[in-house]
Amino acid sequence: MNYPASSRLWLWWLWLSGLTLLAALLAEQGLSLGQGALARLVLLLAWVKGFTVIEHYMGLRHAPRWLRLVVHGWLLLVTGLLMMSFC
Amino acid sequence: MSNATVAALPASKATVNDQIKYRSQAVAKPYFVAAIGLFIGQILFGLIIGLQYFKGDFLFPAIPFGTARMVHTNLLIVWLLFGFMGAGYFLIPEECERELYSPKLAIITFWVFLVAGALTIVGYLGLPYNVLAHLTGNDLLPTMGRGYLEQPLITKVGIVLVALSFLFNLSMTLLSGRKTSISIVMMLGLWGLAIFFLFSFVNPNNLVLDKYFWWWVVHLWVEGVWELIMGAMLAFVLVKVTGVDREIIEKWLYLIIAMTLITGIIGTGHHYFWIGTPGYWQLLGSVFSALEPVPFFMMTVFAFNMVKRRRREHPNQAATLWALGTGVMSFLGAGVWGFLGTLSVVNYYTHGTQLTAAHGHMAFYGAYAMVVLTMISYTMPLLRGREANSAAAQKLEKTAFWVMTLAIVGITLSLTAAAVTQVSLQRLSASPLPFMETQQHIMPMYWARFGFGLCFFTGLMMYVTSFFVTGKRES
Amino acid sequence: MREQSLALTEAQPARHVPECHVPGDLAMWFFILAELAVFGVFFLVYGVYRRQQPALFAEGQSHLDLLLPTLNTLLLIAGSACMVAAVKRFAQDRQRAARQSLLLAMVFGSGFLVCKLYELVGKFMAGISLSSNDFWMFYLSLTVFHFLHVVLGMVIVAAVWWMARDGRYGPGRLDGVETAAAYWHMVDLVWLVLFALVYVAR
Amino acid sequence: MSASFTKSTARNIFYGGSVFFFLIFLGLTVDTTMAVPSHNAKAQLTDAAVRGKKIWETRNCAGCHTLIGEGAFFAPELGNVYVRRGPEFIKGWMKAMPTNVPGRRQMPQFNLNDAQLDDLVAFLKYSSQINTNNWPPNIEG
Repeated sequence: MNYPASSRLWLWWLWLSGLTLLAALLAEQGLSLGQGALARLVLLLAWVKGFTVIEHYMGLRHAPRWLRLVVHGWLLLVTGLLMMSFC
Repeated sequence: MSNATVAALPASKATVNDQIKYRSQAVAKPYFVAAIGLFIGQILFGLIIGLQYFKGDFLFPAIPFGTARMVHTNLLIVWLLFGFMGAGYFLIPEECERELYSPKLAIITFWVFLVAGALTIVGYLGLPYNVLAHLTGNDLLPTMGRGYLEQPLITKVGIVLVALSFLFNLSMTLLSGRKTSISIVMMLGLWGLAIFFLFSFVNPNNLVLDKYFWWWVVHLWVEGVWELIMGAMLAFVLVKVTGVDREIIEKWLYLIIAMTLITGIIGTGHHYFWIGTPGYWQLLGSVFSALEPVPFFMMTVFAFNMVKRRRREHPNQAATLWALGTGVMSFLGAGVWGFLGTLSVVNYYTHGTQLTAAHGHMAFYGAYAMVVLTMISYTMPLLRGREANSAAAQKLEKTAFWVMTLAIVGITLSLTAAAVTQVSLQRLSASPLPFMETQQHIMPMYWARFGFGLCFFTGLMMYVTSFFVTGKRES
Repeated sequence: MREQSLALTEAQPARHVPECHVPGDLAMWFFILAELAVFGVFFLVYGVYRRQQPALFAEGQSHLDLLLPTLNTLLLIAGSACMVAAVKRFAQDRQRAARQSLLLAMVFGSGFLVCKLYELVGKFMAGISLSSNDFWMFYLSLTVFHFLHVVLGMVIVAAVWWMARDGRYGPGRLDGVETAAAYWHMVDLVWLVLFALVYVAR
Repeated sequence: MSASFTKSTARNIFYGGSVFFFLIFLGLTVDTTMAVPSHNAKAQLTDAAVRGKKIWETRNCAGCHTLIGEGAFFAPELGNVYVRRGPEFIKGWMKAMPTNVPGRRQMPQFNLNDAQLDDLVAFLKYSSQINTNNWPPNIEG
């Protein structure tokens, strides 16, 4: 399998950390947002981060389709249904 | 005792059995014979209580329902234990590639267990239960009167001693022999069985804790360590009849039993919803037990896959059929019917109804009765000196398989219909009916269940007959 | 499936064209999928309960501090990055650097455990238990269950680190490391959802 | 597709997973054992109730009845019978058995004396006080 260049690896790390801080900041200051809106936004961010972890950390972008489908399906199902529960 | 030893070991006979690799494996034979005998007894008492469900005064007061039920369930446990022990005595020497540590001890253990079991049943039937309790030292350490664990104290101690002798014998064999994954999993399961049985001696006055630890025997047996025994037995037979590489079968065995314990251990929580335990068990029990069907499903897929990829055509086709049947029926009985009532929101209405009986019948038959019959089907011809039974005998055995299996499906469906009626009239209705009145509405389902019970008994008789059918084996 | 058992006996040749590859051992992936299923059901049941009692859950969440869990998220992400680096370095046969990455991953993991333990002890001192109310039941069962998974992940990484002493892992011999890494990433992935759901989504 | 699936990994997952989940189960058991008294603060486990539990067990009551939903499904739930019927009814019932109505389910006569009947009633009172998280759904059990 191909391994990402070091710089790419650290870029993904920065991206994930940045999104985490963004979510925390939103939660601290986002009281002006609508009731469920913040929750849905944060869960969306969780999905983006999860997507990154699955593709680039777990390395599933080179994996057989059934495995990718199952793991991505899991993340999409869980975050999606939870976002709906905040509507 | 020496007579028994001679009878069980074919070495003393004129011809030496060349179908079994190690002479001491022959000790399995009396265990299997006893298992089938007790199985017949279990079904007879099952018919009695099935009849009492709609003809309430049948055999009263000679054999009240509670007594007959106790005999029915205890015989079930004991014949399965005989089956497991026979399987252990056959499987471990073969896997370890050496003779059993002590065949003589195995025969002594057999007679002790059989006599103790028979005396216990005689005690159940011949004495009032409280007199039996008094005579057998229940006042010293009260352990009796709880489902499946009704045995007198001395019988319980006897079971522990028999188990220790059995485990000692097999462990000594394993320690100095070849260690395969199948034999190690089998031994883990059998040791677990003995260890968790020790909780049958735990009976706190506090009813909640009593019930809590009662499940450590019952649940951690049937949804825990017994599944290791079942997996090992199934894997052993599949290695033999399919000729598939042992490495492949063993890794799937590990994976399946891993899934079993991962879901099943905390899955015990599905019994802790309403018995006075904290509410969080509703969450934990539901989440984990909801996944308990997964390993059963894997086992079905596994069994069919191995048979599909077989590298030889084993002449014992009946054993293959039993192995596949175990996969399917354990998935249906333990997996699907178990799931029906496992979520706490559903269980709130189904707890303590006929749904539990429906699940129990199919799961016990599909998982444990069938796996023991699989093992018997594979080993008995070998123990009797032939690779497989004659075509005629196998044909009858396969017919018996279908009759018994379809009968159990019928029993399960009847009881499920009974459960639906019971839940709707007694639990869900805006003006709930009392228990006995509800029962009146379920009578047709009990009739049907008894009818299927008779079918099952017919199938069992065909099964027993198949052992006596001779005929030429097809080449 | 039959090819799989062959694959483990031969060293895999270096490939330049990306092709289908399961990172780590398939047995571990079955385990990971089972774990994801358990956590997934947990999260969804949380969603149902929260929807029924929004005020109770909001009240409980208001007692949760955001600083430590955010730091914990960063620690887990950093640990995951170290695991990726470790696999990559083993693939390049840079043994020393690879083992250092594993060690660093464990340092980050320990950091997570310390912070988490501090948070949990605080909750226990405040008299919160599984039986307090539905929110705390979910909070404790989810976070403690996940905490134990981090512990298990650390044990697995430590085992890999220990076995890597004599150069067991290297180019074409990556299964063990990839298996451990896959488990670690799963623990990370679950935490990302847990963090968003329990701590942030109010 | 390239993938490895080794017996040793499967074995390690079996051992590791089993130990891991069993330890969690032990932890939960400790928590439950400690929480049971406060969860069931209303349940009075008197000496009479303890004696009554022995009578319940040695007459194999669970061979026909359920107690908080566990036992046999041949005869009514008794976990809440103290609330449903009251103490005098229970004692009268025990003395009147069997009914000998043809075709109907029969309960044996256990010949309990008055003290034993009181103990049994105390046990059934205790069982009705257990905090079952609102099970059963209605008084009929």
